[in-house]
Amino acid sequence: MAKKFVIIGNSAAAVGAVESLRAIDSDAESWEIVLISDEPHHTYGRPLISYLLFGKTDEERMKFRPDDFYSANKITTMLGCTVTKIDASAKTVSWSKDSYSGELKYDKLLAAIGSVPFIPPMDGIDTVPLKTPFMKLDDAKLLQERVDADTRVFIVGAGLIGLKCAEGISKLTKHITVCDLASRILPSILEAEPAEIMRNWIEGNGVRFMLGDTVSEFKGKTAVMKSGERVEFDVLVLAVGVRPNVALIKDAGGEVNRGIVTDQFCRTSLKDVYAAGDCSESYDITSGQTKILALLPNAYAQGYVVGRHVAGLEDKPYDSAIPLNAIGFWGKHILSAGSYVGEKYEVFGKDGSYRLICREDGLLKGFILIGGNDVHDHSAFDRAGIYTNLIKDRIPLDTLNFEEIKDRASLKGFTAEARKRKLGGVER
Amino acid sequence: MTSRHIPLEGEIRIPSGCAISGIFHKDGTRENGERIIRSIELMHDRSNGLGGGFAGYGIYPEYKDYYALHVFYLDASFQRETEDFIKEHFEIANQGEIKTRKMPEITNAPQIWRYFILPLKTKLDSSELDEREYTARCVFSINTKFDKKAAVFSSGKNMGVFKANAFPEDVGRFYMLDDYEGYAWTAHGRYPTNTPGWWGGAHPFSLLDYSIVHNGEISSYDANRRNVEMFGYKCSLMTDTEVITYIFDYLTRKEGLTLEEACDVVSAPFWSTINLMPKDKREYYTYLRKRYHALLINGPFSVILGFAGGMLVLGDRLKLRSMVVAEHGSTFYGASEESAIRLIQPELDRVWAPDAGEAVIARLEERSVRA
Amino acid sequence: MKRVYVNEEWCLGCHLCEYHCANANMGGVTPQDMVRNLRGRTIHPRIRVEDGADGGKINFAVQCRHCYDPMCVKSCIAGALTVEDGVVTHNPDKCVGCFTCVLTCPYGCIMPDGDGKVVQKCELCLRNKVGAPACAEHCPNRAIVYEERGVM
Amino acid sequence: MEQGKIYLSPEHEIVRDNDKCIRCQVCERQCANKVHSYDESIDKMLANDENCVNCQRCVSLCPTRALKIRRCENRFRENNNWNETKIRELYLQANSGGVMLGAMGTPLDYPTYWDHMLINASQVTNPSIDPLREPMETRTFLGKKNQKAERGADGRLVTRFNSPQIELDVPVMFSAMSYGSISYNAHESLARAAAELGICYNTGEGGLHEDFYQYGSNTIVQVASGRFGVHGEYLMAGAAIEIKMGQGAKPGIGGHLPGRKVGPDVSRTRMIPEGSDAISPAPHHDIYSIEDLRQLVYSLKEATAYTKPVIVKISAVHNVAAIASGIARSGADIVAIDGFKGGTGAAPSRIRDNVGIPIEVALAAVDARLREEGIRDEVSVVIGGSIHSSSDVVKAIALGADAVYIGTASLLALGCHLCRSCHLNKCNWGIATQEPDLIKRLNPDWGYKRLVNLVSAWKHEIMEMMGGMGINSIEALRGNHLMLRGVGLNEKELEILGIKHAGESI
Repeated sequence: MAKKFVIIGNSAAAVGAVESLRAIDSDAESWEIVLISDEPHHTYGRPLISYLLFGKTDEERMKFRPDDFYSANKITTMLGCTVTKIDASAKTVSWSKDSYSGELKYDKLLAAIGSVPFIPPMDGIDTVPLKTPFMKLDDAKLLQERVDADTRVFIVGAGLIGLKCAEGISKLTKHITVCDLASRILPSILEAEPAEIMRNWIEGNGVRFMLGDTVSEFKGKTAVMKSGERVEFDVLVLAVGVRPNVALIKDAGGEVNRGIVTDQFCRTSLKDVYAAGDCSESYDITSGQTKILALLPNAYAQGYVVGRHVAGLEDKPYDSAIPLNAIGFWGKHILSAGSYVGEKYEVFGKDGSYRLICREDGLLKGFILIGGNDVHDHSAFDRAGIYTNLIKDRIPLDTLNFEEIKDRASLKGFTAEARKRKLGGVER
Repeated sequence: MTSRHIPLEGEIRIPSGCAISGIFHKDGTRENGERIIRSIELMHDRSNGLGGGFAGYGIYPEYKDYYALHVFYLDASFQRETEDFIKEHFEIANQGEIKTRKMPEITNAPQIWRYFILPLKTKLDSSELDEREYTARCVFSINTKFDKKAAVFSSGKNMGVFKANAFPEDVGRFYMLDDYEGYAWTAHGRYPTNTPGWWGGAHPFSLLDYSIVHNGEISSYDANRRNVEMFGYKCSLMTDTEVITYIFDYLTRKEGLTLEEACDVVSAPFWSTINLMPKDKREYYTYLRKRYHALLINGPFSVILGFAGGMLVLGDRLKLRSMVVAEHGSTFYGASEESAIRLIQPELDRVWAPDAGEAVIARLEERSVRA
Repeated sequence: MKRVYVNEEWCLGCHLCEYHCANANMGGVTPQDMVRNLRGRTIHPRIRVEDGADGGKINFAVQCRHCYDPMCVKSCIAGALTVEDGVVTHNPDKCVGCFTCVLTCPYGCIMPDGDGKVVQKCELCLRNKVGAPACAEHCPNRAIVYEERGVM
Repeated sequence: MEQGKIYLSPEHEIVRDNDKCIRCQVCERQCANKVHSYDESIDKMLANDENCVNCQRCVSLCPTRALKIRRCENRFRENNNWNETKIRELYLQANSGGVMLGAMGTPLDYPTYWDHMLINASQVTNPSIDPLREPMETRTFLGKKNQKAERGADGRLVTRFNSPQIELDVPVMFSAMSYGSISYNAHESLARAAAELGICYNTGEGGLHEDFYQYGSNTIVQVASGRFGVHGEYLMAGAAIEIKMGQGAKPGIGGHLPGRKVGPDVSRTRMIPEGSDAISPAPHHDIYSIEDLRQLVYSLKEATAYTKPVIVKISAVHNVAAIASGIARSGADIVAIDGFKGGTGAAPSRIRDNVGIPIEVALAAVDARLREEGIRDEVSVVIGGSIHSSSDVVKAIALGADAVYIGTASLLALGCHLCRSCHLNKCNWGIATQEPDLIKRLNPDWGYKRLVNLVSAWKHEIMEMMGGMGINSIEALRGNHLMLRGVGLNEKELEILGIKHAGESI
């Protein structure tokens, strides 16, 4: 009889686990899969919520996998069910939905439970009539409903989430203010100067920034800033940050740092319990540090490793995680990867583009590529994956002519032999 | 008004369809020409009256050591000149007109003479040729020199060819072949497609004791002709039969091949067949095909080759012409159609159609050398 | 599965593949289509010729390798990239143009399309009117071939 | 020394349909003669007609078919006596003081006798043979066939062949084209095609590149007056050795490979210094007579232990029959005759266009002479010099050849467009060049397949024609003059060719 693999979560890590397990156990002979998620929706691309606002996609097209995903993969779904407790010794999870609740036994469990918004204590926050984080489809739908051309939107946090929200919502209203305690935007992915490039660009698209400033107190639809300035708004978006969702594992007695602690096969300290995605920590090979890499490609990759491990395969550990970001604002794209350490090669293009290449110990460690002001010219970040691959595969730069390709990614810097391998066959 | 000249054998190449038949007594028993006439007569529709003929072996026992020349004098005024030539080169033991019967079916008959001859010793010695080669060359000379006015149409020992421009059964009766007895007979009924026919062009064609009757039209003719002509032959009649005769003569008499080997040259197996053979056979056929490449015969033919003491039946390598052979006791038969054999010998021990390119040879048994 | 392979030894750097690719993916087949589709326009081919490797002597074309374990598919935030019968296929309707795939493709073979709103990639011309890779069909020197080679 | 400015309008002009041109610049990238260029300021492709040799590379590769090349319409005043070409060449010579050079075969309108001969077919009296159903043999052996039949002690025929032979699956070979005059890739294509087809190609006088020794059993190694690349291993490497006495395109003169074509590989293969001109003397300086030739033939046989047939190749000149007869008696196994329309990498145009005789009459004369002398089986006869098609092959075999050489036809199969500019080293098709970026334009992986296709197609056609004649083995066609009829030929021509006129019976 098939054993039971329970997945908590319904996003990239969960899908990765399903797809890798079903690639091996396609007829569900060995494993039954049960997927529990507190969101009632079909799996959707979580980062797509800003594009939904922007009008670039809709709920139907946002589906991360086709409609028959669950049936085709022989998954029992429990959508809209919140897991309340994991009992690792009894190997059960407790769940509730509305007034119902129950327990579910598992043989293996995956916690792909993502992150939760971080909202620091703020005076008068309860007086704000309309406020929301920007994490889930329902958050976007709320904004879609409540924002029109006259609505003044105030976004706290100039990170990825806040700014994507600003871009998305810019289709609905022109009255957008973003504040951040930090003096620059996108601190998690950009250094100061490229951040300045992006700030100018985003400001040029009608967003008002209040940097190095933060709310001291909310008074209904007014925010009183530390600087003394007052911001009138109708809708407040709280995008200060996110934290890994560790509560379930922590409560069950699993080891947790900032995120859930896992090994290279994404196993937690609890027996037969895995964790993958934004809730867990990853080892960043470019910095040598364990980090939260709350990024969709990494989440999927972790889930993929879990699925294979459940199936009994230990051939492909999760061991080449790096920070990866591809994000665009009003047509200007930032593609970045790795860590900005070591010897830096930096170019500020006349066209508004920016390029940072970081090398250390003969390896490529990281890069930032920002497109020019002509949104149709993609040459600044064209083929960036070639660099990413150099970082991920830790390819010694002395085995190729990196100088030839540092200003424009291409395969011609590789040796003829390497090209023959890449272009003459398929590498598994 | 001048009538258009219709070209004859030798002026143009003459292909033709035909009927052939042969009888051979391995024990040397002799029979007269009656049965061979009946056999060829049955296949009347395979010929069209433009040529018929016979060859008999063992028919001149009393002159068996002499070459028997049969000569047409189509223009009587050439007889003297021809006889002068013969006398110049040969000793004549006997000569006379060949007896014939007057028949309405036979018209325009030439003077037909027979000479039993032997080469003059002095001439032969000074020629430094062997007797057969010497005789053959003299025959060529007459046929070339007198260009269809006088034609030697038979030149072997103890054998003779009888032919005319008519249906074969009429030719047999015309020559009164029931008066001759031989251990072997071949016959030919001709269906030429582009000649009015003339006496010298009728078959069998012969050179010394080789006589050939042939049914077919070989497509390798000019390749074969131009090759044998390098070796002293002159294909004056431009018929297949002529060139086939010369090929056999060349391969056996000049190259020293056996008749079987000669057959393997002219009807060689295909390379695809040779490739599958055991090593020694493969080398044998490869050698023959490489060495005698120009003597491979292509196109449809079946032939009966008569020679002193034997008879050979051979078809082309694709078997494009009919040929049936049979045995009854020590008598061997071959004919274009089985009926032509059954008519004269209803009971047969064995009847079969030889494979493409397969040679069937009958020879006199050792103890029966009465011929 | 048949794939497009590139042999740089025979690539002439003529760039014909790019033009045929661009034409094919604009629905064109014939030379007349090419005139209509490409004349006076910047082309946006899915195969690209790299000129001047090894000191200027070597040229070669590159397009999607249709990886067995495609990074682009695994990283797509929108579920717009899928593997259909071995062909890494892109659904522009779902694509939001985040370019994560551009960032992850180790061959640099996914690129923004002409408008820059979504990406584009080689789909072996299986979904356009040509029906088989136009680059290989029109390569004058068989440097680009469409054939079965198995997995290295 | 050049004198003054020469005012000649270009021979060709590029016609570009700007409505079709998409400015892809493929023409520009593909033209080694730098005819095309893109002018960004007016967004147009421009053409420098003067440099155009009309090789058709740009026309062929233009994806929108926007290009054509036509003869320049500018004309000198009409004059049937002093025609355009004559005037032009005279101006050029007056300017340069040089010899006019040209490549490939003569472009002049001399009669092509192949086109005045028709082939026979069977009807009714003799069945035609269907090559799809019946065996149809084109296998050919080249070499002496004059061995006397011998019997061993057991009375059995000795079947060992004394004279070495070349075995061909089809009586077509690729004629001599040297490595140097044509590219490495062209050579590789020829070698691989010959191996797959079971025929031979010919190294020409440039030696044999070490990479191609593996195709030795399908290689004829040539020994020419320059003796380039000739050494013991080379002689042993091939299926046969060819002594080149003459070449149809340039009877009586030697050869000249310019130093710019002598790169490291060519230099090593030819055993001459890099960059040096490779000059082949007009005669072999050790052969001033037929008896000298005999010495060389036997020297080569000695050097190869009598295992390799020796071919002697001559140009078809007036006395060709007698010369061939002499060669047949010199110990050579094969005589190769190159007609005056044969190709070349470079020749003085006057010689190419005016010296020698057509191959058809040369072949007929040689074959007839050898037969008259009874020595046709002493040698095989191979002919070349403008064999255009399978029907030419059939006619050549019927006229008396054992096999044919094809040179120009094989280059056409590789993409040659007969621009006749081989001597410029700028072959846009990668054939007659040693420039690395041009050489790679000929991918031997498909080049050899095109050659295989060509010869296979010809073989099919040859078999069809043979079958039509009721012939199922090529030897029954060889010298079979009755399978040919002349059309539009006078009595003398028919007499020399040894064939009848159409309408005359068989």
